[in-house]
Amino acid sequence: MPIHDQSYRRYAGPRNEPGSAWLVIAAAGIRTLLGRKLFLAVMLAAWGQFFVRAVMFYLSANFPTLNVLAPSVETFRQFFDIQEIFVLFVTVYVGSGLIANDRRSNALQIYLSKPLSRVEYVAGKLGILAFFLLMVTLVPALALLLLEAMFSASLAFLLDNLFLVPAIALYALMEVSLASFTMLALSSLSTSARYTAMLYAGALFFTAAVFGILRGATASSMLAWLSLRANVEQIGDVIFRLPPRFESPWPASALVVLLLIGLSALVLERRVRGVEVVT
Amino acid sequence: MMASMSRRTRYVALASGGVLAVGLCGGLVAYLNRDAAPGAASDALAELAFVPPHATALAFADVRAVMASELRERVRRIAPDGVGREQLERQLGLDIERDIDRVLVFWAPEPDAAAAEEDGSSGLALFRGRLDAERLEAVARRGGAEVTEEDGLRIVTREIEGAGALAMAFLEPGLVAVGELAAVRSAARRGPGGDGIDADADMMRLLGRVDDRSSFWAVGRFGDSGLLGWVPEQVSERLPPVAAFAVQGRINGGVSVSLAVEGRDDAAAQNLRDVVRGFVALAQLQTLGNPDLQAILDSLQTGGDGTAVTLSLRVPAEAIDFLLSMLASGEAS
Amino acid sequence: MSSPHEPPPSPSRPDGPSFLGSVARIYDLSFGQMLWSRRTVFMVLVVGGPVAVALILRLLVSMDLFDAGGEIDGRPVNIDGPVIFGLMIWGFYLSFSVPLLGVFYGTSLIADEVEDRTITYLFTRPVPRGAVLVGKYLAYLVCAGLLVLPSVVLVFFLVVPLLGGSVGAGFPDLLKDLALLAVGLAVYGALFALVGALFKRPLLTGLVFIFGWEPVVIVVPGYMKRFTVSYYLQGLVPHAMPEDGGVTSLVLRVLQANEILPSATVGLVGLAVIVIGGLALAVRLVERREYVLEQ
Amino acid sequence: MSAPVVAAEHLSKWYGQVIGLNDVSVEVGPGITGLLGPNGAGKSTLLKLVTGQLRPSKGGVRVLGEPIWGNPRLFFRLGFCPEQDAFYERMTGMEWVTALVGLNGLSEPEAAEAARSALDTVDLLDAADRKIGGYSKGMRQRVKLAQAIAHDPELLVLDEPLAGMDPIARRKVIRLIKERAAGGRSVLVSSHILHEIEAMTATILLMHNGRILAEGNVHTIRDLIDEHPHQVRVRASDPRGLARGLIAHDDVLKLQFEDGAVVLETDRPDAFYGRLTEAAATGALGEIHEVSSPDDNLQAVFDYLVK
Repeated sequence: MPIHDQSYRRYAGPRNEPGSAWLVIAAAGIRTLLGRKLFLAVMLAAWGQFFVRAVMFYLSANFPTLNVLAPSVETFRQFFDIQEIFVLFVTVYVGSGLIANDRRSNALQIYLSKPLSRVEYVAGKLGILAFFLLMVTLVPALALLLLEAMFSASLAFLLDNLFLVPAIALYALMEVSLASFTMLALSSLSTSARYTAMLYAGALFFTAAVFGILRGATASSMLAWLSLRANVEQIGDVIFRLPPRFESPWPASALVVLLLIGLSALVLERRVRGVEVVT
Repeated sequence: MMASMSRRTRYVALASGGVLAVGLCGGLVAYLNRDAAPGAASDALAELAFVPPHATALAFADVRAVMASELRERVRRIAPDGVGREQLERQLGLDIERDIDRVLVFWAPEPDAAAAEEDGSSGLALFRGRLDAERLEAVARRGGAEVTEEDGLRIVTREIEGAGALAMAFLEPGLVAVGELAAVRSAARRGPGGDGIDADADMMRLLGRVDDRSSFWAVGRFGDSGLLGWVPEQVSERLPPVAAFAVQGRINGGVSVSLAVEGRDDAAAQNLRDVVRGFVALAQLQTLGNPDLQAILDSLQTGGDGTAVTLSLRVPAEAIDFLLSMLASGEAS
Repeated sequence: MSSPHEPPPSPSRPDGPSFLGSVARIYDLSFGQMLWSRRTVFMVLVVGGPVAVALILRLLVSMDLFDAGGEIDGRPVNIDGPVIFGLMIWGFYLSFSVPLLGVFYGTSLIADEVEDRTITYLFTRPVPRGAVLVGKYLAYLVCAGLLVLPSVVLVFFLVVPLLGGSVGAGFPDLLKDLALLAVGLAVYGALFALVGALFKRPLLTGLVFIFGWEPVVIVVPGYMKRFTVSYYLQGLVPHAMPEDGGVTSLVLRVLQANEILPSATVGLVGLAVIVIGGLALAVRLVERREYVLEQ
Repeated sequence: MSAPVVAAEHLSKWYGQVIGLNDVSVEVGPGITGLLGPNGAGKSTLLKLVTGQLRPSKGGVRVLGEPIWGNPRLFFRLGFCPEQDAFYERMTGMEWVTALVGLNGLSEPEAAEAARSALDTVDLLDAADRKIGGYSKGMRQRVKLAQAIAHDPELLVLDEPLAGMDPIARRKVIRLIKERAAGGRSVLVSSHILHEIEAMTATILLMHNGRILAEGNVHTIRDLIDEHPHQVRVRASDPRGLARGLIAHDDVLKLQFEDGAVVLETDRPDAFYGRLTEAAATGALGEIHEVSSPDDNLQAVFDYLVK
């Protein structure tokens, strides 16, 4: 056998099942982020509200005079409202560089030259962002629900409002999917993490400002579907069985959210490729 | 510095500088011509040129805004007929609701006794709106008014029993003065070019306190020759020593009102503040158990420092309903 | 490499260009770069958005889909062109475009070139590093001003004449607004130039500042709000801010006397301190800092 | 020796825990000096310290008699061509060089003239009005060189200037560097390829692991490399048969067997590789699977010097 045929040899080691590679990417990304002090500080700040609410729950359960602090469905809805800003910070911090940095250093080609499908690559990256976003939404909210039952030593509130469990899950899932998909799609469009972060924050606040102006000028909130944030809030109210805060129909908001996720998936499909797509 | 810019960059810089320059020039021209422009209806201050410098009280109402407001609707539901509206329409052909954009009323007692005798009285109302001189004259004539012409100014007068002559004249297109004959003449003589209230620094300072966008406002001062001369002495003695006041408000579903009063000195102002606080506390006691009135009082804010005392409150729509219903039932009983 | 060339006139001028001369040259070099940077997309959005909204509003008015009155956050407002314009100045420019432009450009004055690894070319020339920062800051200011201010003028002419508003009467407000926005761009730019020189992840810090810190602290009573930019900007605002709602500016003025809002003088002094102090500190930091470029 | 153009004294630089440059004391004289060493040896760190982009962690460096950190005036006399392939891609070559040389205080026409002259020198005048983004790798290297020489500096510092150039451009750049030295200017140029440096100058600094291993004439150093035996590891189906066939010649000094492979030491690599290739082609000594060298030339001489 001539020498020039000898340069490449088959990998003979053990092999993971195809389809599990995304876990490797996600785990590596999560580990890297957990090693950063600044990021841990952001996460800690994001859990601030959880601790405050936990104390309030404890007080209301143990001191009848502090009954005003007792939780209600609105409490959990408000919890998510306040977490919104941390969802933004985490999305920007974690998500902006996920694909952009790989594109910048040409690592995307290297990834995709491995036995790894594009879907797995995207799933791995999504996993990193979704993990941390769920850590600041779903996990603390469910933990609060659990704490309430433990502090009051009764399942009464939980059983009365059993729908809260699926509502929290559904809301967190929607918020997290929207944030992760759109951020990842933006990240795949650029080679600069900073620029991606700007685009994301810009889009979020720009749509909110447009809605704010039109709301002021038309004296009606029929145009709430224009704002990314208002859409999430509007659907959230419906999920939590509260009166919607805007006049616009909530299915319009749901449609916008679904369209955005679909559009982001489409962008990812086009942009995450081994070779540059020249358009 | 511009030499090294690429052509593209230069175009952008020129285009954006051009937009800025054209916009600023256009705005400046509009600003300088705003009095001359016939359609400059929203400029509240144009009528001030007809107000003499010694005026002691001015009041203004944005009729169009008030008429378009929900409050008006509510009032109409309870009191269908505008008070005095028919009378004015019958006698002078003015329909407040349709024709008038805004009204400025002032009170300017002549400091000079001789002049006062000549002029008789010195209050005048200026109406700005879509007014047709010929139609108004025709209507007024039918109502028994006479039309005379003095120095090119056509004056419609009508004697009213016990109140002297009510006169009306077009000071300029779209601007009608209504008042006693002498006051109308005096305003016409002054004209838009003469010494108006804007020469009176004291009054202009008061006017400066007023927001341009208020639906209505009124300012007044209590100088030696001012309102104090007009208020009976027994009353003025008991009034706290107030130098001037400004009240203004906005109308929509509800009404937001704010009042600013200037005391003669710091001590007087402090005294006034105490009086107001006492009043508020008393009112709070009185309205316990009535959530509508309570809401009004909750919105009530007092403040001010030095010689100023301020008070603002907002009357929400529900409270107005409540007040109106009280009024209606009071009339009925 | 072709024929041996005549050496250019010897440029060895031992004293070199002055600080201001260097600033001017860096400005010259950076202006075009900045205008055509990848942020242009973002700029177009920020600047074109309000104009588009203004056009939509005109359309709505011409189609009579408009109530000349309504409520904003429970406060009644008589809506006419000038009110909408004030709303847009506040909602779009002052609380959105200007801080965001300040953050995005201010934090990347130097960071952009570090990220692109082109900073070497500027730092190995006989210009003080501080002049690089200041020159780029000026380029940002002119660039952002050339885009934001004409957009405001367009919005003014599109929106103010609506519903009985008068362009002439609103003109002084326009001038004040333009000045206010220029000041805002200068202040936020200088502040975030400092943040960019100070922190490793300036963008996140900047976003936390404008969307986390400012809106929260500004409503906290006490002295905390003095650590925000909007506190000082409020002192210069000709339009009542939404917090002041439809209530008259009379109340606003009395509040100012009570130092709930700063006076225009306090506002101007505070802003000047932020601009000069921020830039001076940023210059110091840039002069002393090493930039290790990723390979 | 005349006054040194660069003088480092106990110069050290570390990045956090990583040492980039370790207690270097060296003087660089006028003329061309080559800075030679493998990747990661500390060449770039040294050049960044010399051009004032980094501040020494310890010790000091003087350029043309003055300290360089925080002394921008020195850049009137200094030109630097960095290693990274980074540009204002949207500018044309002419705009870019003009703008940069303008920072030296030249007026607009002076700067344009200097830029034109420099672009002519690097043979880029034809492409001067094209955007840098559209340049080939070699052109980008040359335009980078043009901005470094446009103000005719006394000392030119070049970090890997020949990387990515085709052989013709490489020859031209080497000639350009030599011409500058002949014109009385000094050049400090880094490379990890010995023969590139050899083509430019006989004076070199040899760096490894953040230290200067040797300085002086290149021929002396080349001799060291030749004296030092070269190791070659050959994996073959029949290592012993292969060894028998190769050892017959006297350029093989030593051999040693590993599992399925033989490691040989030779003092004349050229001749040895010739025979090995022949043997592989004819198959006379059995199948050869893989040939590798545990030490390339430079590494070997470094090891030798470090020992």
